[in-house]
Amino acid sequence: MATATKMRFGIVIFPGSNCETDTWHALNDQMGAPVDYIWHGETDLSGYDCVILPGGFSYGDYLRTGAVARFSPVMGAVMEFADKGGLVLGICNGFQIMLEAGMLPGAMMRNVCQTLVCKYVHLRVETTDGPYTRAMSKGQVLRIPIAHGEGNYYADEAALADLKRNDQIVFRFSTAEGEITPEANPNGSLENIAGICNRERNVLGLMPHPERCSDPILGSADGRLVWESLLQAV
Amino acid sequence: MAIEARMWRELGLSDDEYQRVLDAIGREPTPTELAMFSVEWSEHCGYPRSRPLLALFPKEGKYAASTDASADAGGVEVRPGLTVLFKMESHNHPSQVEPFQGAATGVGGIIRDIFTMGARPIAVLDPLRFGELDEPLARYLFRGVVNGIAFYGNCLGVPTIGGELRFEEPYKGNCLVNVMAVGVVETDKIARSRAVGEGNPVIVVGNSTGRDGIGGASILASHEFGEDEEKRPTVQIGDPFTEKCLIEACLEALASGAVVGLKDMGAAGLTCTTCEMSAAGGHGMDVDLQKVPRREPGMEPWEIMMSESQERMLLVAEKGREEAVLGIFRKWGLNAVIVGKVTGDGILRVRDNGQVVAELEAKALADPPVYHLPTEEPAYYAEVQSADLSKVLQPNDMGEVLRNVLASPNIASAAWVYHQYDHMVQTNTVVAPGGDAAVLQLKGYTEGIAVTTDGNGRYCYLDPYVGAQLVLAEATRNLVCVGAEPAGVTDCLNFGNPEKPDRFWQFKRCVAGLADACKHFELPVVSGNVSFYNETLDTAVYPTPVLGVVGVLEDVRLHCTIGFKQAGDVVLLLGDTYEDLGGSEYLKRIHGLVTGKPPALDLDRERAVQGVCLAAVREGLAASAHDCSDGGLAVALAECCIGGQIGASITLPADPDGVRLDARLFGESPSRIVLSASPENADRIQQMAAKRGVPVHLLGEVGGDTLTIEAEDGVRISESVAGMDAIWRGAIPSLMSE
Amino acid sequence: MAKARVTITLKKTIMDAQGQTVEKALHNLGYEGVGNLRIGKYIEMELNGAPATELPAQVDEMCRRLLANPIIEDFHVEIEE
Amino acid sequence: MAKARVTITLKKTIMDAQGQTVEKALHNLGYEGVGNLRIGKYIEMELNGAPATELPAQVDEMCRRLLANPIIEDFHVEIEE
Ligand SMILES: Nc1ncnc2c1ncn2[C@@H]1O[C@H](COP(=O)(O)OP(=O)(O)O)[C@@H](O)[C@H]1O
Ligand SMILES: [Mg+2]
Repeated sequence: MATATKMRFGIVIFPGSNCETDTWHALNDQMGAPVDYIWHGETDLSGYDCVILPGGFSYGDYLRTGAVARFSPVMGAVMEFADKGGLVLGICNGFQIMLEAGMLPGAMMRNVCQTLVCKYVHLRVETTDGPYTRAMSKGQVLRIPIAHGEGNYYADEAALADLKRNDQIVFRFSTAEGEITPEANPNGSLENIAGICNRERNVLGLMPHPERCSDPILGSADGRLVWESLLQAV
Repeated sequence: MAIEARMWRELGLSDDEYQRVLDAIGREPTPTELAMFSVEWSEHCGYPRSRPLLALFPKEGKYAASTDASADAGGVEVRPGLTVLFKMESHNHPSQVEPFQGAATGVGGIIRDIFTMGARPIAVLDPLRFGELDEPLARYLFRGVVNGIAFYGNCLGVPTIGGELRFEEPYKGNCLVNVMAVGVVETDKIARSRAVGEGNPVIVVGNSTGRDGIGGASILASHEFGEDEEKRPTVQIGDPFTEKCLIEACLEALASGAVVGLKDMGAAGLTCTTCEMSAAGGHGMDVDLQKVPRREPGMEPWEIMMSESQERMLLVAEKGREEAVLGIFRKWGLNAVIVGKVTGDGILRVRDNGQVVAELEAKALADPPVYHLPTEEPAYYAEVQSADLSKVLQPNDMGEVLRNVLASPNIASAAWVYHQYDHMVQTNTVVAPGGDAAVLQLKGYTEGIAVTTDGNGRYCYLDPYVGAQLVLAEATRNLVCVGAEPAGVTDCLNFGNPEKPDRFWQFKRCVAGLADACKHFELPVVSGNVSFYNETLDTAVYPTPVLGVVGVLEDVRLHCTIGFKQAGDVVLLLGDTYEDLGGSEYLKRIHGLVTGKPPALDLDRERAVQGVCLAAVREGLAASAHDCSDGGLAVALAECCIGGQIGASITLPADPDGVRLDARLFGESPSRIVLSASPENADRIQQMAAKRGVPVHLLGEVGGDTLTIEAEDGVRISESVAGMDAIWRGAIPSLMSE
Repeated sequence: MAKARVTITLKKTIMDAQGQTVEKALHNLGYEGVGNLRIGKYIEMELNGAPATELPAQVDEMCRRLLANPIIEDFHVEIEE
Repeated sequence: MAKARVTITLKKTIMDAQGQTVEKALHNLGYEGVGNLRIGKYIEMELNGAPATELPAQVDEMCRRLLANPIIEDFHVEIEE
């Protein structure tokens, strides 16, 4: 168990979120960090160091994933919080909401296979620069679950070049050996991208679920590295 | 409007039943009342044909069971103060018509049965049956059903952790889509589906009411208004987002303490909830249909009373605290409208536009007639029972047989299905789908639970009594393999037309077999569902009781999986092998035969074998455990190899009784389990088995990248693990890509 | 080469949960005049080979067989040469 | 009351995997002449209150803000009085 920390986490609940308790459990029960839930109608985020947009199907993901949730009252506050340098982590649906809100570049499309894919995959750590991966090493391979129907990340050429230039690609889907191959790509995403951060590096969105592999009994504890990185940030 | 014979007949009431209605209320019913009787007394709601037989099921076992007949689901207490509730239901007919929505709304309905009792839904399982997968219709239905379950279950954030896949000709015209849901609740917080407390407000919550699923009632309208069928879709559309909000809002409302009773609107919607909550509480209700939120103008009172629109609940709140309750639903963006109040007179009074359109004693509605239907042994039965399987020729190349059987969609990996389901959300899934049973942790407790569903229509067709017992044996065997002690059973009984005596004979024999086996295993049947009339053009489905069984792990960390773990581990077989070819997958797949007697089952031996396996896993002695069932020993060994990505060298036990080689490899004798363990632990397991009088055979050793199986006359099977894996994993995806 | 445009919508009497959610979102964004919003599918395709006179019947058949489910959906076909 | 019909399609430069799957299925059913099939969304809604002249701009705005994602999608609006 991690030692007590001053880092305070807030997990936003949108109608249709369904990974908020899992994330709470990982942070609180597994890592010993203080966590609150934040209802999507809230607009006051003072007192938090890190705000998490959890996985799920906000507003049923009707129309497009994240399209409706991004207009929730809390999102204005989240963007302001991010602008001031606050840490914002979007997991799966949270990542999709961030893209819709323009907090990160690009858009999410339906998986090429047309179905939701739920399974363990491998993820190569592409950068350790930033608060989310500093407890990892570059090139390290994590074993971590995904569960999404729309994780096919897209950005146009200019945006992609930008991401690369600024070292904003944080995770890529890879083989167990860390190779980036089409077979290792579960959803067709551009260049196997699984997670990106903003230029300032305080906002991260990723499709895989670190909260689902933070308790060793679930088959992997690699997700703890994300939390450990964050806890080091204080 | 005067009631005419064609109206009650069209609604499914017999002339005798209509006479009973007249006797019960002492006057001619109104159209709305007639509609209400027709749905409450239907097989779907009232079980008039199956109820007398269902009474045979035991209600008690080692784990304290909650089996309140008026409740939506039942359960077992898995540790002091903590109850796991579960139930299975069918959505067969809707899925045959519209596979995606039929299956999706099936998930929605069974989940409501769980949270209506105050339990947090923690798992879904989906046993499915279709026609042979090389037919386009079967593929269309299969894909649609799986996509529908994924659409609904994934959105709810309830993991789908198990199920079954069977493809057989008799399910061609009637697919079986059964769905089981599991929830967890503190025992003293189980919510009740009843209306009590005169003056308490009655509240409709959730989606608006439309003309969904009221096909039969069109007779009432067309009589007067001549409206066209077009306007009355019988297919319901699922809205998982609303259901997700409904789960959260209902659990929050129940936790507030201001809710007196809650019931989900499933079949027969408002009729069923108003009448059954009133009857269960010994009270009445006075409701005004004009207040019910609706999505279409001009709905008639009987349409509102019969509508099966999804994602709705009926709630009775404590008078004076209704605002708090309404506020919770509003916060979740849901409709919540007071439509009436609880009364003390036991009368269900329904008003519309200031007129009383129904005024009935709730008890009268909730007390359907009971029928004792005739039975007759089916014509085919004597023939299959006396089939002589000794004439079946044994193939030479058993390796080829193994490859062929592994490619059968009834045996092949179901990963194509369960990778489309979020089976990890809620972070409790310790053993994911793909094993004998799924294992869930219960956060905050040492204990865990395991869940499995099983059915075998082929066995039950060949011998319904033995077949049903074999299903229970297999389900419980699956649980001990993961280290769980079986604790309680739910069932979904899928049969043909009960009014045909040969079909009802199958039903009666299956229920008897199941009841006897449950008693023998000291397992309560806590809930269940009956689905009759699964037949078209005189072809009925195989008699298919599907069971869902929940087991308890004393310590969830001490669980086991099917894959071999380590080179050098010893492979053991618990139990003996007999010449059991009848009803086997081998016989069907290789020889095109569905005949013979299903394997004989000795319930004492089965329990003894299971006892050894459970002890071996609980004491941490077993490295892997896998039950031997469909496909026999060769398939079980192949699956152990594939699961562990490692080979094994096996020598079949010497066989004193001269059982034929194909039966030794592919026969489906029950009461057998393949274990692997380190040499020291294997010794201890063998001693344990000997002490309990359970036969145990040393089969060989784990290692290498090939499965070799040797009989007296030499190696008969030698297959690479990678090759078997590719066949087994690729079979369903390749059929589905056609 | 001809071009077909197909729109597929849920039958009017069937609740469109997705449409309702989006309508509510538009109201929240200030577009209060929006009503009865329904969401369906739009499919466009090129058609080669078949004689122009047969196209309407052919696309209609595609809709009934694969593209739409007539039990719950209506469809509308437009063909453009 | 006016009515708006909106079609939303993936930009031409973006591969439409769903469209390709459906196209293949149509080929398998014997409709070999089908090509370049693309699947999008169709939205219809009623518009009340606003003056007719403002409607095109208003629906356009709805599309850009919510109904479509301009990074990957094009949209087309038709308004009918
Ligand atoms: N096959 C069965 N075995 C045991 N109990 C059954 C069976 N069928 C129905 N029941 C029980 O009868 C009651 C009513 O069943 P049902 O009508 O399916 O419930 P619901 O009203 O929730 O749809 C429930 O308690 C259910 O568990
Ligand atoms: Mg129920």
